[in-house]
Parts: sequence; C-alpha cells; structure tokens
Amino acid sequence: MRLAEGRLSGWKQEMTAEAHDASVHDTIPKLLLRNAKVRGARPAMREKDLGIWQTWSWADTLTEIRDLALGLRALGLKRGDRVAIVGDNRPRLYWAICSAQSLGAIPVPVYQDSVAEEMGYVLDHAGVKFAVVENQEQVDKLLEIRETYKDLKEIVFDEERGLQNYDVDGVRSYEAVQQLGRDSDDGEDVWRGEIAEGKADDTAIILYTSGTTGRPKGVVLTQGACVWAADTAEQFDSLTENDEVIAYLPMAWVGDHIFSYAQSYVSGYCVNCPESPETVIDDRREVGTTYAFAPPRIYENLITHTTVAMEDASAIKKKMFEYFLGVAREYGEDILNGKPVPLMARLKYWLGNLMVYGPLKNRYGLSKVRIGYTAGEAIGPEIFKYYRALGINLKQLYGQTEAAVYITGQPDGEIYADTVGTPMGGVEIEIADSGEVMYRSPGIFTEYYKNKEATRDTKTSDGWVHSGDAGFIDDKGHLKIIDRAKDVGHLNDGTLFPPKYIENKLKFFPNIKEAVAFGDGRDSVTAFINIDLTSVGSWAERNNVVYASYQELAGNPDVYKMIEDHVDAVNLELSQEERVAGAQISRFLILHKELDPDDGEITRTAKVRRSLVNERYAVLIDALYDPSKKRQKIKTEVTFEDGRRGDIEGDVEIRDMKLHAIDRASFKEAAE
Amino acid sequence: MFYREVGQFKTNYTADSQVFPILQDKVGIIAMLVIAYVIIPMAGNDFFITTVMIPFLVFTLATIGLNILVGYTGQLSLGTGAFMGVGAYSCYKLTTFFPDVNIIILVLLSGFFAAGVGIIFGLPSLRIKGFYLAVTTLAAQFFLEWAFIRIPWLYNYNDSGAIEVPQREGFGVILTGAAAQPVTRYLVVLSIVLVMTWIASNIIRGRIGRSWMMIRDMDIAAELMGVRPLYAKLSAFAVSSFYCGVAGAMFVFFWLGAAEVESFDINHSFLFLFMAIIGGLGSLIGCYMGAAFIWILPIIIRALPEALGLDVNAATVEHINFMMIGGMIIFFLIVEPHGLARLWQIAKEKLRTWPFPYS
Amino acid sequence: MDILYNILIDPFVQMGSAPDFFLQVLWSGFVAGTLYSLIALGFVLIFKASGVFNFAQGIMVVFAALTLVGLYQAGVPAWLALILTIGAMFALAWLVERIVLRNLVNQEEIILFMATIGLNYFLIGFGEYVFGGEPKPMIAAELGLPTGSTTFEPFGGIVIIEHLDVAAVVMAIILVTALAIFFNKTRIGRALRAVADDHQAALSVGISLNQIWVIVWFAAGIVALATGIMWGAKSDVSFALQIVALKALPVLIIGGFTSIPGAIIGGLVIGFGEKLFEIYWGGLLGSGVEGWFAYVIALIFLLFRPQGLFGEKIIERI
Amino acid sequence: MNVAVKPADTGSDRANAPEVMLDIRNVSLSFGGVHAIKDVSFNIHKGEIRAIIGPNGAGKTSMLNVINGFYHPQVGEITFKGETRTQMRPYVAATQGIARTFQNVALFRGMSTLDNIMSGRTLKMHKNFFWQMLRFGPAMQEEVEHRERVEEIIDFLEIQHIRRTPVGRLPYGLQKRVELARALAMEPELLLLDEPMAGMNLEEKEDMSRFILDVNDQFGTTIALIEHDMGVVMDLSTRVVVLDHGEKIADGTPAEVSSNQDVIDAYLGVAH
Repeated sequence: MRLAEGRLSGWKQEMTAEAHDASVHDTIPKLLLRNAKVRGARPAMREKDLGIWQTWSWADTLTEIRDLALGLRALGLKRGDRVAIVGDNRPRLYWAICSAQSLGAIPVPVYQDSVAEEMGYVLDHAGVKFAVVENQEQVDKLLEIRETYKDLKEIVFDEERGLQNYDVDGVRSYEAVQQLGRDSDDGEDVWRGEIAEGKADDTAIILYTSGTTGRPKGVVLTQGACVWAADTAEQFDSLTENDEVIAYLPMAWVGDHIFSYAQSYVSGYCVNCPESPETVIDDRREVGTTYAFAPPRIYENLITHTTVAMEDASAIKKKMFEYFLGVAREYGEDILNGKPVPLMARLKYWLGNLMVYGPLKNRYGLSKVRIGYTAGEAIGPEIFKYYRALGINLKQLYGQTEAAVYITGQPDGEIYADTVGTPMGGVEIEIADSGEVMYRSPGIFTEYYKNKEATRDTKTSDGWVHSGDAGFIDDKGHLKIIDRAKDVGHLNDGTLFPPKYIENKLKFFPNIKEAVAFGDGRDSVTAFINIDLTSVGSWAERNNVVYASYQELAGNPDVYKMIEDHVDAVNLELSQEERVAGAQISRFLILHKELDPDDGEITRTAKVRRSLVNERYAVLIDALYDPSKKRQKIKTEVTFEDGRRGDIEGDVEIRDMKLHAIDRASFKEAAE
Repeated sequence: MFYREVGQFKTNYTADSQVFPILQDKVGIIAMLVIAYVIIPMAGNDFFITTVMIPFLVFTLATIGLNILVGYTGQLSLGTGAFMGVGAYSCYKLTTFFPDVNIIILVLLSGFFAAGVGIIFGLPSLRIKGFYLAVTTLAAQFFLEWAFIRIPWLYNYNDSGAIEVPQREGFGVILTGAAAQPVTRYLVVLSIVLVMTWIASNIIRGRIGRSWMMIRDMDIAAELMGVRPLYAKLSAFAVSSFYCGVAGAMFVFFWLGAAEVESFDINHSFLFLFMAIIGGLGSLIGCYMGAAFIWILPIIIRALPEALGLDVNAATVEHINFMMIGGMIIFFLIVEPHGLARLWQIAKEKLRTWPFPYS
Repeated sequence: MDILYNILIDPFVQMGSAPDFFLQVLWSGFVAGTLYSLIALGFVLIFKASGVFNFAQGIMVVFAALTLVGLYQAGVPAWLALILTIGAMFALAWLVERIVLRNLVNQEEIILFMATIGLNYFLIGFGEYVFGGEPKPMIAAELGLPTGSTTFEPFGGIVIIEHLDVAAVVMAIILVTALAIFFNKTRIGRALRAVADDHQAALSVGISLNQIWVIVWFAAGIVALATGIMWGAKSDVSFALQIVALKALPVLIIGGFTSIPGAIIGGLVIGFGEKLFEIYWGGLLGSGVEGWFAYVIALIFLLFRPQGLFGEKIIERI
Repeated sequence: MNVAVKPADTGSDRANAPEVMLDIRNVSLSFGGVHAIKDVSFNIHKGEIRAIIGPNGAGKTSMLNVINGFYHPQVGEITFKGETRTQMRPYVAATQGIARTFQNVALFRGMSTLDNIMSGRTLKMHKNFFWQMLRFGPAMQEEVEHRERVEEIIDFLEIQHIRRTPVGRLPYGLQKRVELARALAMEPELLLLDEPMAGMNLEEKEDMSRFILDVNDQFGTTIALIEHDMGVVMDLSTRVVVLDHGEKIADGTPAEVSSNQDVIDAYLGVAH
C-alpha cells in the first residue's frame, strides 16, 4: 500500500519570499552566500563564551568560513578530500563543515568522546586527510592515531590552551589557517568559484552511525538530500529566520547535522552553542529556543529532575503543584489542540499556567518553544503527554540517518502518543510483508561509504530503503513503530515478542534507566534492569538509605521491591494489548553495573548492543531461565573513564513475577 | 514565580553588569518610580508627605552614607549625626552668604564641607580598627556637637542658638521655608536621593567600591593586591560624609525647617546605624528598607493607640518605641544578621527558582 | 604670642598662684576619675570574659540606680531595695545570656557589639517606661552613705572634701580589690581568666561558658550599681548619666580593653586631665570642653599606641 | 651545622644561568627575639618554578611575607628586577608585579567569584572618581576591558559555573582556585603560592598542578611556591630551596635536594 504521494504535490508552491529556489541554491555553501546577502546583519550563530553570548551575523559567518576554506585550500585540501570534525558543538567546527563543503571536500563529523581506537577506525575507513578539532585533548588523540594512520596530514585546532608550544608539523591553530586564507590573493573569487562548482548531487557529508551491531557504517548524504530535508521541515513547521535553536547534541549525529546546520542555512535562523555540556539547561533558558529537538532521555531527565527537586518542596507547594499538574493532564492537551474546553477548566488552567506551568517551562527554558521534537527513540506516553499538558507543542517524528532524518512526523492537531505521525512531504512509505517499514524520498542516502554489500542489503535498486523497523499504518493513516524488525521475535508458544517495546515501557519509569528484555525462542520473557542513579539515589537520600556504590544500591531489597512494582505495572499494560499480552515479564534482575558506552554495551546514543550484552551476561541470562536459581554470581570486565580496565564482581538476585490474567474475550469484542 | 527569564540573554558585558539585569526587575523599579513621582504627589496628603515620605528619604540617604562606611568599607562609625550637622550648618552659612544661589546647589555643596571634616576624623582609621575606631568617631560626634554650640558664628549669633531655614527659591519655585509646598520639597528630596543612590551604586560596582570591600573583607590581602589603605579608607570616609552632609542639609532645609544641636546628637547617629543594620549592611536597597522600617514602624505604633481608641500618653508610646527598636535590633542580629536586604534577596531567589525549592 | 602665653604659661601661673584651688581641682578630677574607672571596669570585665564590647554598660549604671531609687520610692526599705536591685541585676545578666549571647555565640564581635547597642536602647525604653524619665535624687543617706564635708586649709587656702566622694573612692578601692581577689583566688575567677585566653581551657575547668557569661554580666551589673549609687549621689539619677558613662570608652582606649589596672589608670588620667583642662584651658575655647576632651585625648593617644596602655602589641599574620 | 650548598657557590653555579628576577641576600627576620629567618640567601630565575620547602615552622611563609614586603627583615638585602628594595609597604610589591595566594585562603568573602577576580585588576584600572561615579564612557569601557581579561582567566581555570557564586559558599578546593585566579588577574611577573594544594584531594591536586604548569608556560610567569606534598614539588619545580628552623639547609634541583642528607634528616626530624 502506498501513502502520501498526494502530499508531494503542492508543497513546493507554498514557498514564502524567504524560501529559496532549490534549483539555484542547491547546496549549503550557496545558501550561505544567499543568507549573507539577504540577511547579512541577522545573527547566524551565538556561543556562550567568556560569560556572554558572542554573536556572529551571517556576514561574519561568511568571512569566517571563507578565510578558513581558503586556508585549508592553501594547505592542499581538494575537492573530494575527507575532513574529520571532532569536538563539542562549537561555531568554528560548524564553520569548518561549511568551509569543507564550499571547496567540495567532504566533512566527516566524529563522536568526540569516542576513544582513540574507535576514532582511528572511522578516520582510516573514511580516508581522512584533514582534521579540524576542538582542543588539546582531541589533538593528542589524533596524534596518537596518526602514528599508525599516516594519511592524516593536517590537524587544525580551535582551543589554543596548552598547545601553543607544540611544534609538531601539520598541527596548526584555527587562526593560523584563517590567516593563510586571508593572505591568499584573489581568494574571494577563487572561493566563490569553488562554491559555484558545487552541485546538488555532490556528497555533502558522511555520517558514521554507531550501528547497534559491528563496526559503524558511513552514511553518505548528498547536498540535495540535506537541502531537501531542511526544505521539508521548513514547510512542515513553517520555520523562519526568527527561530532559535541550541546545538548540544553530538555533531556526528544526523539530527544535529540537519537541525543545527542544514536547517539554519535554509531557514536562516540562529544556532546557539552552549558554554559547556553541563550548562545546557541554563543556556537554553537564556537564549529561549523556539525550535527544540532532543531524544526522549533529555525530556525524561528534566522530569526526573523535577520530581527530585519537588520532593524537597514544602507540603503546601507540593499539593498545589500536584493539583495543577492534575488540571493540566485533564485539559492541557485539548487546550493545546484547540479543542473546546469548559470555561471553568480554562480558568483553572490559566491559574495553573501562572503558578506552575509558566514557571516550569521557564525553569526548563522551554517557554518560547514553538515546536519541540522527540526522536531517535520511542518516548514514553506519560512523558510525552506531560509536556503537551504543560502547553509545550512537543511532537514525535520518525527518522533515520539514511533518510536525512525525515520519514514521518506528527502534523499539528494530529498528535497521538503512540504513533509517529504521517509521511513528510515527498516521502513514500510501504510496509513489507515481513512487517518492516520501507521508505523512499529525495533525502535518502547514496550509499554506505566503501560498503557495497551493506548498501545492497539496505537499499533496493529502485531506491527503497529498509528501515529495519517493524511497524504498521493504523486506521488514522499514522505510522506506528513496534520494534527493530530483526529484534522482533517469538516465544516458543508463538507469541510475538517485541523487546524494545517492552523495554521502553519499563524505561518510562524514572527509576529505570535501562532495560534489556529476553524471550526470543524461549518459553517466557525475562529482563535485565538498570536503575537510574539520580532518582533512586534521591529516594535513598530521603529514606536515608546509605549506599557506597551503584552495585550496593541496586542490591537493596527496597529498591528491588520498587522495581518489582514497576515491572508488575508493565505486565498489567501488556496483558491488555492483544498482540503482546503473552509477553509479560516472568522474571527479572537488577544488573550489578550500569550498561556503559565505554564497555560498548550501549551506543553513544544510548542504544543497547544486544549481541554484546547477550554474550557478556550469558551467565545471568541462563540463571534467569533456570527457575531453581534465586541468585547468581557474576564477574564483568569494565573500562574506567581514564581508560584503565578492571573487574566488577556481583551476586545478583533474581525476582519471580506473578503474571496478569489475559482477557481474550475483551480483545474479541474490540475486534468486532 | 513571576520571573520569566527565558530569552533574556546578554551579548555584551555592559548589559551583563547592569544593576537590574532581569526584565521583570526593571519593570518593578519603573513601577516604583511611577508611584514615587506620580501617585504619591497626587494621592498623598501633606501629613503623609511631610511626616512619612520626606524624612524617610532623607534618612535613607544618611543611611546610605553610613552604609558606605560601615557596610562597604567595614569602618564602624558612630558620628553620622555630627556629620549631618556639618552639612546642615554649612548649608545654612552658605545660603546666608549667597542668598540668591539655587538652594539645591548649596545643599550639594555643603556635602563637601562634611566630606572635608569626615576625612579629618577618618585619618585615625589608618592605624585604628574596629571598636577603637568607633570611639574615635565618637570623638567627632561630641567635638562637633560642642562646636555647634560654642561657635555662635555657625548659627549667625541668633539667641535661640538654632538655625532657622530662610525662604529660598530655585527654578522660580519656593523650595524651602514655611511657604514651600510639601510636594515640592518632597520631589526635590526624592530626586536628590534617587540620583545619589544611583551614583552610589555606580561607585560601589566600580574599582573604588571594590577596593572598599577588599579592605572590609580582608585588609591585609587587599593591601598585598595593591590597594592603598590611605586612599581606600579616606575616600570612603569622604564619600560617606558627603552623603551624610547632604542628608543633614536636606534634613533641616526640607523637613525640620529649624534645628539645633539636638537634631544631630548621638542618638541620631545610632538611629542611622540601626537603619543600616536592620536594612542590611552592604546593601543599598537595604538602606531604603531599614529607613522605612525604623522610621515608619514608630509612626504606626504612635498611631495605633488612637486607632484602637486607647488612651496611652505620648511618653509611654515613646518608651515602647525605644524598646521595640532595641528589641528589633537584637532580633534581627540573631535571626538575620544581614538584615531585610538579605531576606528580600532570599525571597527573590525563591521566586526565580519557583516552583522548585532551589535551582 | 599672646595665644602661646595663654596656652603654655598662664595656666601654670594660675595653678601656682592658687595651689589650694589646684588641689581642689585635682581632687575632683580624682573622684571623677574613679567613677570613670568603675564604669570602664564594667566594660573590661565583660570584654575579658566574653569578648563582647558591652555598649550598654553605661545604661546599666543608670538602670541599676533607677531600680534602686524606684523601688525605694515605691515604699521598699532601702536595704531591701538594695538587695532587690542586686537581684534585678542578676536577672538582667541571666536574661542577656539567655536571649542575646546564647543566640549570637560565634558571631563576629561587631555583631555582638551592635546587639549591645540594641540592648542599650531597650534598657532606656524599659527604664523610662517603668520608672519614668525625670531625674530622681539618689537615696544616699538612706543607704548610710556619709554626707557633709571636711575642710582643709593647706597653703592658707581651703580645700573642701565631700565625705561622699571619699566614700566613693573607698568603695571603688574595695570593689577593685574584691574583684582582684575574686579573679586570682577563686576557682570561678580563674576560669574567667582562662576564658579570656581560650574557651576550651575554661571548659576544662568545668564551668560552662553560659554560666561564666552570666557571672561576668552579673559582676558588671554590681559594678554598675555601685557606680550608679555614687554618681547618683553626686548628681541626680537620670538618663543624662549614660552620656557621661560613654566616657568610659576613651578610658578603655587608654587603658586597653582587657586590663583592669589599665581601666583604673585610664580612668584617673581622663578624670584629672579633663578637670584640669576644663578649668585652666577650657576658657580659651569657651568652656564645655569636658564633653569631648576625653575622646580627643583618646584619639590622639591611639595614633601613637593603637593597642592601648597595657594591651600587648598585635603582630599581624597571614 | 653543615650547609649542603653554600650561598657562595649557588652564585657561581648559576653564573651562566638565566636572568635573576629576585635575589635574596643574607636575610634575617625576627619577632621580639624569635628568629623566623636566619641569614638566608637564594635567588629566583625569571620564568622558573621555584619551590620553598621545609618542615613546619621552618619560616617558609615568613619568607614569602618578606618577599612581598609584608614583613621587613632586620638584616639583609632583597633585589627584585635589579632594584634593591628598601623599607616598603606591601602594596608597592604589588605595583612591582608580585602577586600571591595565601596558606589559608584569604578571599574577599563578601564578594562573588567574579568580583574577587576583578579585584585583582585594581592596580590596572585608572579611571578617575568622576567617571566611576557616572559609570559610563571611559569608566564603563575600562570596566569592560578588564572584565574580558578576567573572563579569560575564569575560562582558563575552568570556573565558569561559579562566576556569580559568593566565594563563601564554595568548597575549599574551588576557593583555592579562585584565589589563584585573583592572583593571575594581577598579571604578576612573580607569583607566590603558599601551599596551593593544602587540604585538597588527589584529583584537585592534579588539576591545580596542571594549572600551575599551564600558568608558567602560557604566561611565562615566574612562580615561587611553598608545598608539603613532595611528589608535587618534584614534578613541578625547576629548583628547590629547603629551609629548616629559619635556616637554609639546601638549594638545587629536585633531584639534588632529595638526595641531600641534611634534607632527609630535617624531614626525619634528626636533631642537628
């Protein structure tokens, strides 16, 4: 069945004067020139630095980028060369991306917190010749890599700190390179010439996805794809140059690349870089972003913080808070969707807005948010509703790196917590017989860099892409994702077993940070649980439970009880959904350590690496399926922050759950 | 609770170092100004304006003066009253010599005389600290009191030994003397006090103010960092006395109308010290709060008996006043040594982090 | 020239020409001095033991005297009134410890100082509220203080010595010796001295700080009472006294805050000084100099010896 | 007692050594008969990190106090940047470019971190009272310029998050860091650090050491520091002078000093 072609027609005509003619400004660098012309004086970027928001207009941005580009060119950067970008979100690193693109070179953003060996692989695989990095830490890392990977010629660093008396050849400061650029005569014309040569089907960027299995794959996106994605979003959410976004998610992540980079060049809005990762919330509050984008965990954290903080509030305040949250839950959503609401309710809500929602949004720094997106993971309905109830227009979208983000999104007024919306303009969707979601759009990737066969597996000859997710289109025409296609399994009795689906239900409890469910090819469903140190920790504080480590807290019987209740709640929910009613969790345990990206157990974007977990914790899994076992000893190797390795030993308790009865009859009725 | 700080960001240091960086505060201040300049003159009756507002403002200024010395520079002074006296008497002499000069200019000029005297009596502070210094300021207090009596020239040899404020005009309006309208006097006082508050806050936030506070917090470290105690302390004494002087002049010219030594005796010195303490040492807003508190509370106490229809004689009420104030001082020192200003600050923080108990 | 003569020569000529009068002046200076010393003593006691600079000492003098007289006027027999007053001073000491000191322990000394100013105000209000503001005659006779005077005739002139003054001096001497003994001989006294140096030491002696505070404040109260009686007997009991009492401050400055002998000597220096200055030099400035002389002396003195006569030199450290 | 390295040959040793910034010759200091420093001589080279070590009561802090003019030695000569010093007030030392931190933190407790560091700029600000009063034009300009420098230091020492916090509320480790920042704000030529790592945990010590080294090679600031943690001293310092009971018992590179018998005795508390 095919959807949404209808949407394809029409949206191109709706272009405002602001919008560009895609045939002329078909690359980001061309858009840079356009912006510098039409809105030269408007802010393009801000960074909280030295205590204030340093601001660069589009005109400034152009100069910065031009000088760097010419500098790099002088150092021998040529069309097609790959340039690694490593560091926190910094204006200069974003400029580096555009500089590279303006010369037709290909930027390759890398996760700045990945260890030398991981990074080494990417650089080597991408055949990087140049690198623009943030600071000494990264420079040292790259120099280490360069010992084995010789092709890395030039390293350009932003932060002088600690580097001024490094005299290693091929290590230069950003200023130095820009100076080179300024010195190059008739640079301007050369540069504009280079930009003019750029075409829509040039490779714009290679984004390495931290694949849930095996080595990362380099997703190749064209200029056209990026520009298309940004155009679509601009139409979809009528973005303008007056919007403000804050860039704090890894630059190597497609979401950040589209929202904080491409979109800004297309819509001309200002991108703000926080002072440091720790200060994001405050910085967001200061700039007052209007267009927000975050994976669910960010929103979850905010709620966790709120609950924790409110624990210490005075009794009366708590009551007031709870009361108005109640009001919001009841009417907030409707008011936001412009549905009719009794006058009294409106009044209460108005009061609540004065006393609670307003201040809360203010603390979160979300007061000005027009559209907020959650993506990358499924978000808990409670969490999702919470924000919408507060009057924040939070929406879900379903996207992938391979699609330059956009596959489906929730149009205003059609928001349902359990679906990810309808296909965005220009996207076609199809559900394969296997239940896998397939899509095709102008935004899809060209190939996996230097990985023909992977490309062949994912992308059909006629341009359809395997999303790798299982889902279906519901009666409202909205896409609903259940789980990773390959992860969806079956219990021995044939019941459908969608682990992610179950895990997410578990993770919706603030006390649960991570969960891993097992069951494929087994008789029953079981689960690993990671408690959330922040919220359980504060619980411990309040009930003065002393604990020395995560492990000790995790082992605490009261904690176990708490989690047990959560699991039971999940079971109840499951028991009421026909397709998964049989997949209730029969036994669980709380892991003796947190799943940690440094140990490769979860990805940098907090996705569980199942295969790895399966083998590392085999002992525990077996124990889960051995009814006789009530406890299980285990020893696990861990990597500490400073890279040292060591062992953690644990003796983990296993809890049996009582399952909820399944009322088949009711499903039947529902079906009729 | 009412703070909405989202989207309020600073792109330069000038903006970042404003006194009221937050929009909501600016609004509040403007509201206050409107009340002070429009509502009160229109709505307030003469009693309110003369008995409450004018003295409140004058005392605020004096308190600011004292606070600069005690709160910001950490030099305890019990001579405020006398320094005010210097201001008052010099203004009186000035206006006798230059009857035609705008009285406001003279009021401000008289501040310089006070500053001069202040510097002289501040000299000991270079060697003396804490209580010892307090005592030397007492020397100033009593010596000046004596001078005000023993030097008839100061009060133009009139028999009453008091200075009576002559009628003086400025900007074509009668500003002082019996004929002056309360409202006019009020507006003059208000403007002077506000402008001087603004100036004070500027000085305090600048290099000079910082060097004062350095001396206050840790004089040795301050000197090792290049602060010259001589300059820092004497400048503090000078500025402080200037403020007291101007306050003194306004005290007599825009409120009392006539004054003798008693108006500048040690009890007044204490009064201002109390205002500074209760308001909050080292805070300008505190000066306003302290002055309001110490000045307006008694008025209410005085008014109370009639309000309740009780017949209490004036003396008793005064005594109760003394006890109240004394008690209040102790209470505040125990509960919040940093005074009303700190309480206000805490409240404000709470409002900003609302609904969370802390940020 | 003339000026110089008036300042440098004339006064001494006068002293020489009327030695009897000179003696008279000295005596009055001496008496005034002892009273200053007594008040200063009150300050020192408290400062030594609790590090509190008790601004209210002056008013305590007035308060004590007022209570005494007040009670008597209320019909209480003199001796009982005296005892009751002593009781009252104890009560005061106890209340101060309970309400003020206990709550301000470990605060900066400046805060404590301000608190005593508050106390000062409170006592003024309270005193006037209870006993009324108008001056009262001291019940000297009823307390069995000597009246009348003896006249000597040295150098053919006359010097009149009020018996009351003698009594005052005697009482002062008794008080001081009593305190001296109390401090050096008794256990509590030693504890008090210990506190001055370091609180732990005091505790080791087995007396709680709070007790010690009550005791010193009580002691100070007694001293205040004595002062109040003597002074009251010389001039009526009124709140004017507190201003006079403030003169104890310069006395302290000269004597040093922590030294009892200092207090006494300081008191005498001021006493003599200001009387002589008033009589022989005051004229030049138009009398009334008593009001500030003491302070100016103190001020000048400070410039040369900031730590006072007996205070030890402060070595600043970082 | 025998002297490991005699003052005389320190001179000759360093004959060809880099420019001497501070030279202390036969300095003695005593308070009412108590000898804090007895006839000590040593020098500090431009751009080096000079450690002053020794057991408690060795007179180390007194030595710093002498160097920045807070104490006045009864005997001896002090030459700073070629000019021999006479009796002087401490603030003169500051004007000559000597800044310091204190053994037990001496921050201005009533002020925020930012103001504390700004206070380090006092000597560098010159706009007169009038402009200060109006706080615009030149005064504001000056204020802003110096704020920029201060912000760079804040950035350098990574204390952005406590910019507005009153220093009283800061944990000890951070207070020490703010104090360093304040000293740096003076852009000193000679920086005296009195036990910069006292009472710090390992991590804080590592940070502090890093900062000290960075200061030294980034701003080329000459540093004299008192420190108890031998490890730190050995890592940081170019040369070490050892005091004991107010006398100099050794002077040389960390290696030389640590192998010196007197030093070992002094630390093991062997009587002389």
